Amino acid sequence: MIQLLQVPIIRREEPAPGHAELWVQSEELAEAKPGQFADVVTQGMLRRPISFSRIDRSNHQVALLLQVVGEGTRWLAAQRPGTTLDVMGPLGKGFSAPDPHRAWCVVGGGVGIPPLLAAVEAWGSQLSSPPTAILGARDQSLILLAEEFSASGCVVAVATDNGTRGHRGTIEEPLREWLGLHPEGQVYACGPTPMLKTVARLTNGRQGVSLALEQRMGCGIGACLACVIPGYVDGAAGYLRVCTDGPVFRAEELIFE
Amino acid sequence: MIQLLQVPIIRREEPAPGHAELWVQSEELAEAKPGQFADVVTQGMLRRPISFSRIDRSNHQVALLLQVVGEGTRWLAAQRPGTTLDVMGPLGKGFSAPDPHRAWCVVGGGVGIPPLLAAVEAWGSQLSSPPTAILGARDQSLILLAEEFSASGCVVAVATDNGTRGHRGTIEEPLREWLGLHPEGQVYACGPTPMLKTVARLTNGRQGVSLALEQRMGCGIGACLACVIPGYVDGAAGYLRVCTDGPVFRAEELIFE
Amino acid sequence: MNLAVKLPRGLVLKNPVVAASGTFGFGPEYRDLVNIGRLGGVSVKGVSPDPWPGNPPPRVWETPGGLLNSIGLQNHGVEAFCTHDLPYLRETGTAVIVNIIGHTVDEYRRVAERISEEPGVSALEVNISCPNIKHGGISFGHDPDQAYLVTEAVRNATDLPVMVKLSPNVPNPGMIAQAVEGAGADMISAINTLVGLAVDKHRRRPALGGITGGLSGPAVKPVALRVVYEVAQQVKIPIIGMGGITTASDVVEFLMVGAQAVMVGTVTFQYPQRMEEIIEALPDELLSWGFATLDEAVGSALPHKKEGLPHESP
Amino acid sequence: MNLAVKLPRGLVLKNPVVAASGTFGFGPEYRDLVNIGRLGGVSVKGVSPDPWPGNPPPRVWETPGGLLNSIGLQNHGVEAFCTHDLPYLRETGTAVIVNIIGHTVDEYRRVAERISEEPGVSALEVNISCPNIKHGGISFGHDPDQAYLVTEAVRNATDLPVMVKLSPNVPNPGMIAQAVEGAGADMISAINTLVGLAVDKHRRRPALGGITGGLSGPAVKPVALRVVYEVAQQVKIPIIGMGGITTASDVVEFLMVGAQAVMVGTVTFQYPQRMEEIIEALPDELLSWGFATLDEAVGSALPHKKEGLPHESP
Ligand SMILES: Cc1cc2nc3c(=O)[nH]c(=O)nc-3n(C[C@H](O)[C@H](O)[C@H](O)COP(=O)(O)OP(=O)(O)OC[C@H]3O[C@@H](n4cnc5c(N)ncnc54)[C@H](O)[C@@H]3O)c2cc1C
Ligand SMILES: Cc1cc2nc3c(=O)[nH]c(=O)nc-3n(C[C@H](O)[C@H](O)[C@H](O)COP(=O)(O)OP(=O)(O)OC[C@H]3O[C@@H](n4cnc5c(N)ncnc54)[C@H](O)[C@@H]3O)c2cc1C
Ligand SMILES: Cc1cc2nc3c(=O)[nH]c(=O)nc-3n(C[C@H](O)[C@H](O)[C@H](O)COP(=O)(O)O)c2cc1C
Ligand SMILES: Cc1cc2nc3c(=O)[nH]c(=O)nc-3n(C[C@H](O)[C@H](O)[C@H](O)COP(=O)(O)O)c2cc1C
Ligand code: FES
Ligand code: FES
Repeated sequence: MIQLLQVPIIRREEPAPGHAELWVQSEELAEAKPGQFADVVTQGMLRRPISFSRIDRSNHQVALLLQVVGEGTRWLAAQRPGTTLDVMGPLGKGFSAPDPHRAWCVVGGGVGIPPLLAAVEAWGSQLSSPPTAILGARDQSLILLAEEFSASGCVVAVATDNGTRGHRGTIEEPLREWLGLHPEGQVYACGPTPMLKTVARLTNGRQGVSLALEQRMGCGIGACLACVIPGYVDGAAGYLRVCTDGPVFRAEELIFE
Repeated sequence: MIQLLQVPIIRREEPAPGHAELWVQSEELAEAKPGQFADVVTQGMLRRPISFSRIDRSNHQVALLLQVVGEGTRWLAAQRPGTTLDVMGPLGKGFSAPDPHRAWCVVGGGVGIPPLLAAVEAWGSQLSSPPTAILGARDQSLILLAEEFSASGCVVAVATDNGTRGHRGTIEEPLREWLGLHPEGQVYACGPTPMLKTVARLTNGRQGVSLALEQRMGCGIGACLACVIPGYVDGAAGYLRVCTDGPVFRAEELIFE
Repeated sequence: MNLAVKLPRGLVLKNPVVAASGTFGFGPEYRDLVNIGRLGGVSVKGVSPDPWPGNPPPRVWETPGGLLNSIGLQNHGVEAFCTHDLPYLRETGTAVIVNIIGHTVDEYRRVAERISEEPGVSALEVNISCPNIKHGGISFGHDPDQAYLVTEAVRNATDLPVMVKLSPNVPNPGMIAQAVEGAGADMISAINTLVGLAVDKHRRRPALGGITGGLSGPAVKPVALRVVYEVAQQVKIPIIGMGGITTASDVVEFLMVGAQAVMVGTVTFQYPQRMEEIIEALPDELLSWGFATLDEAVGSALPHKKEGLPHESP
Repeated sequence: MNLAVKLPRGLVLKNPVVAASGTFGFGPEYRDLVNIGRLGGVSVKGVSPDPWPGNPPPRVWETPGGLLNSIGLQNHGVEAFCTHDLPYLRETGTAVIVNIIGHTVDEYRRVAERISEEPGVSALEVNISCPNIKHGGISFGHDPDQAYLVTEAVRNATDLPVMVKLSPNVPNPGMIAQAVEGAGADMISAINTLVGLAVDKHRRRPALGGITGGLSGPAVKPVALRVVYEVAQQVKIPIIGMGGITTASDVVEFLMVGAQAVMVGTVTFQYPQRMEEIIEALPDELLSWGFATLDEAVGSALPHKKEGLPHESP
């Protein structure tokens, strides 16, 4: 159930320059599914949506991994253990558990990577074959959580725009290759819109492709209709709400211009 | 000269409940005359005007004594030594030195008291007879700086609305008495408008009555015409600016409705 | 303290704090977080006769002290509203105010008629800020004649209490208020959003998909108070004030300039329980300013406190 | 980067940052704190043919993200201005823009004529937000016909460049802009303040002595950007944008929606040197958004970047 919570920060890490991962203690948030998010009060007028990068149900802890892009995330990243955050959550529809009998690939870019780690940690070990994680970033320093994906049993492929680590270029090449090798494979992706567009294009028509989207939000709970993206509503073109219809959508629900 | 200054807080005292006195180090501000003020950046849109309660020219220090009445003064009162304040000053026309050969009485109410201490510290010892300080407040706990006035050689008379210290009532009685005893006496007053009105009424026509006023300000330096009060401009009724024509006015310049 | 507000045609709010249209959805969305029955009322998001698709995203953008939105009045139409949302709302025990929209006078009439067939609706709120497609897209709310015609059509279509919501984007909102009062409106609500724009410097274009948007939140409070202050002196019907309210202290300000009740919008996004907190805090807040009753506060900052406003008992 | 702005009738600003009228006095007040010669220009506080007393205090009140003022256009009249203030200003080396006000068309004409006799004035800015006492006190700026008449009278009274300052308190500022363009205005400045009100709960009355006041500061920036964006598409003459600017980043936003230069007001009270800091920061700010020149930024967020605007060389 969605709740308004005051949750203490218990640990803070800096997984990459300009990023912070805040662990908070909360039984309620630890009920979240991978792909769900929290909506956090900062100094701004609106809350800030941040996905769960870790969900530790047994210890009642979750983590929020965020990149500093503006005032709100700057404020959040500066918070230290001991501070209490005003959080609404867990919000949205998360990922569904992957089909354990089919190959599984997660494709993440930038701060789209963290929720995929939560997914891999939840379901990776239940699969018949180890999942693949294709992680993209501009520079090697911005590849988030690669070690954690390995530790969760993933085969990790990295793509950097500048070639400083792994494949030089976007995730397109590694993904195309993986799709070729796994015609029945399922893909979960989260990251910048151009990346998601690429994933949608490459997987066109395939079953089991889940994309997690971002959009500017007002209420976070489906009331204001701010957070929409173009998609199919009862079969016709219309608008879907990222906060409640998503943020995770099946690729075939979406319309990319 | 008016300057924009970054001045460090070097000492902080709490002279009364809900009040703070902040000592700052500044050669430029220490050039101020009693009755002048500083305009201080807080969290609000506008600076906050605060008079100098002490001016220690030799040590390059001044103090600002403020009462917490809203957000800006709350923020200011919470600042601690080591913090730097963004201050514009010294601003306004201060008090003129009193005529050393005539009796002198300062009449202060609430946070009108502090600038009178600066005046007494500057000029009290140069007078042929010790000055009198009539200090008014709602309750004895809010009588500011009485000991400091005594230490500066003043005869101190206190009036409290609730009679918890000195005369029960306003400063009217003690002042009327003093005026009766000193027909040539000069009066400097600072405090709430009703008090200043009383002083103007009791001293009606007398020479050497100086009143320090407050008004909401925009620029603090005479440009915006926000801080006006009714008075005589070139002999005709008009508006005077508290920030630059004042805050100290001769009683005969002012029009009290 | 008794916080109940009696309004025309038997409309009673259990307290003066109503959820503003567009910020509380169509009713059920906030059910997990808000005790809806505790609110004075809920004004639902604008409902049109047929579904409206709304504007392309992004639809919200933060501004200093404010929020711009260009939702574009997306809604699934009056039928879907009556089927999906109203059944929940009418069980909550709050006053249900249905905000209605249209592109023509006739569209307003149609929604009003349809809603009036349903039980459990407490009042209609006519959002006259919609573009009038038969008059070159000029907002109904910017022209006293068009505002009159819409109000009259709704008035004739329903026996429900009718409030008309004013746009602040006119030099003289009082003139519009008088027009709708003349056309039979029972109440005024004010203000709707100010028209604004934000720039997305990265994309070198207006930030919102709908180009311009409606400005709400604390930034607009002074404009809202001014409109209520002026209108309160120009009409006899009660006013529901809104615009930038975030605290019980803000509510007192709106009451003092003549509002009988208020609506609370933007702040709900950040603090969904703020309306309940305000209701909780209001009696003490009123007392702290020397008001022993809600009524004493109403209009107390007007040049002449209004004489007892006409209202029936429920 | 060359920041000079060429405007009609030979008006050249050394950079696009001008002190807004009413926030920089009549010229000399900020001399201790601001290097006035560094500014693109200074628009002085409104000057009327005879002295105006202004409104009773208090005259300013803070609001969320904004400032309300009801100075009431106090000024000592055009003669005193020419004698006391102008001599200082014309030595500063900045463009001197004289903001003029009146209660009748004829009063505007009189100030314009008198100012035109003086050397060292760079332009007139016509504040048409004054109440028109011959037309029931309705603002000249709220009626295209009256705005036309004032502009025409000023145009005929002077050879100086004339800019007309728009009120945002109308549904369609572009209509007023077109009227004054038709009457011969060389430029538009926008926006003046929004009408607002604050409540003094202690005294149970409107906070400002003048009852209502003009809202300025960051709170109004979205409204200002919207007005500039709309007007830029409806007139051919250049626009000087303003409303809530506090940083070089804000300036870029106004340029992108079509302003050729900007004015900076309210923030000066808190940070008198902010205009100079903005001028300092502007080249890097422009570069950071991919603009190699000032001109490239102008209008870059408009649907179709405007063709080269008509301007003469100095
Ligand atoms: C469902 C969801 C999950 C997200 N998960 C993460 C995450 O795990 N880690 C992370 O670093 N970021 C995540 N984001 C993006 C994050 O919400 C924004 O970076 C953040 O809101 C920016 O706030 P700001 O004040 O720093 O930036 P500003 O640009 O100053 O914010 C201004 C406004 O724009 C909104 N905004 C700006 N960028 C975005 C964006 N990309 N998406 C939605 N709203 C935006 C802000 O919420 C705010 O209302 C997620 C977004 C969504 C919608
Ligand atoms: C020349 C002068 C000297 C002053 N000296 C002192 C002093 O030595 N000690 C002291 O405690 N106070 C002094 N004051 C009053 C002090 O400026 C206000 O108490 C303070 O500005 C309140 O700010 P706030 O944010 O706490 O209150 P708020 O009420 O939140 O302030 C809102 C706005 O109102 C203005 N304002 C509120 N009260 C006053 C007031 N009485 N006078 C002027 N503006 C006001 C604020 O500056 C601000 O712009 C002086 C005022 C003036 C004009
Ligand atoms: C996201 C959003 C959507 C809105 N939608 C509507 C609407 O559908 N109908 C309407 O009359 N007003 C609508 N409004 C205006 C609000 O009801 C209210 O008039 C305005 O926001 C001012 O109040 P506030 O500052 O408390 O938000 C909307 C406001 C927001 C922020
Ligand atoms: C205290 C004050 C006085 C003003 N006086 C005038 C004036 O005399 N003439 C005028 O055209 N505009 C006047 N204005 C409006 C400003 O010039 C400007 O249009 C407005 O404040 C918006 O800009 P800002 O948000 O940067 O302040 C005044 C504004 C303020 C705050
Ligand atoms: S953010 Fe309000 S509906 Fe999604
Ligand atoms: S505060 Fe601006 S003139 Fe005094």
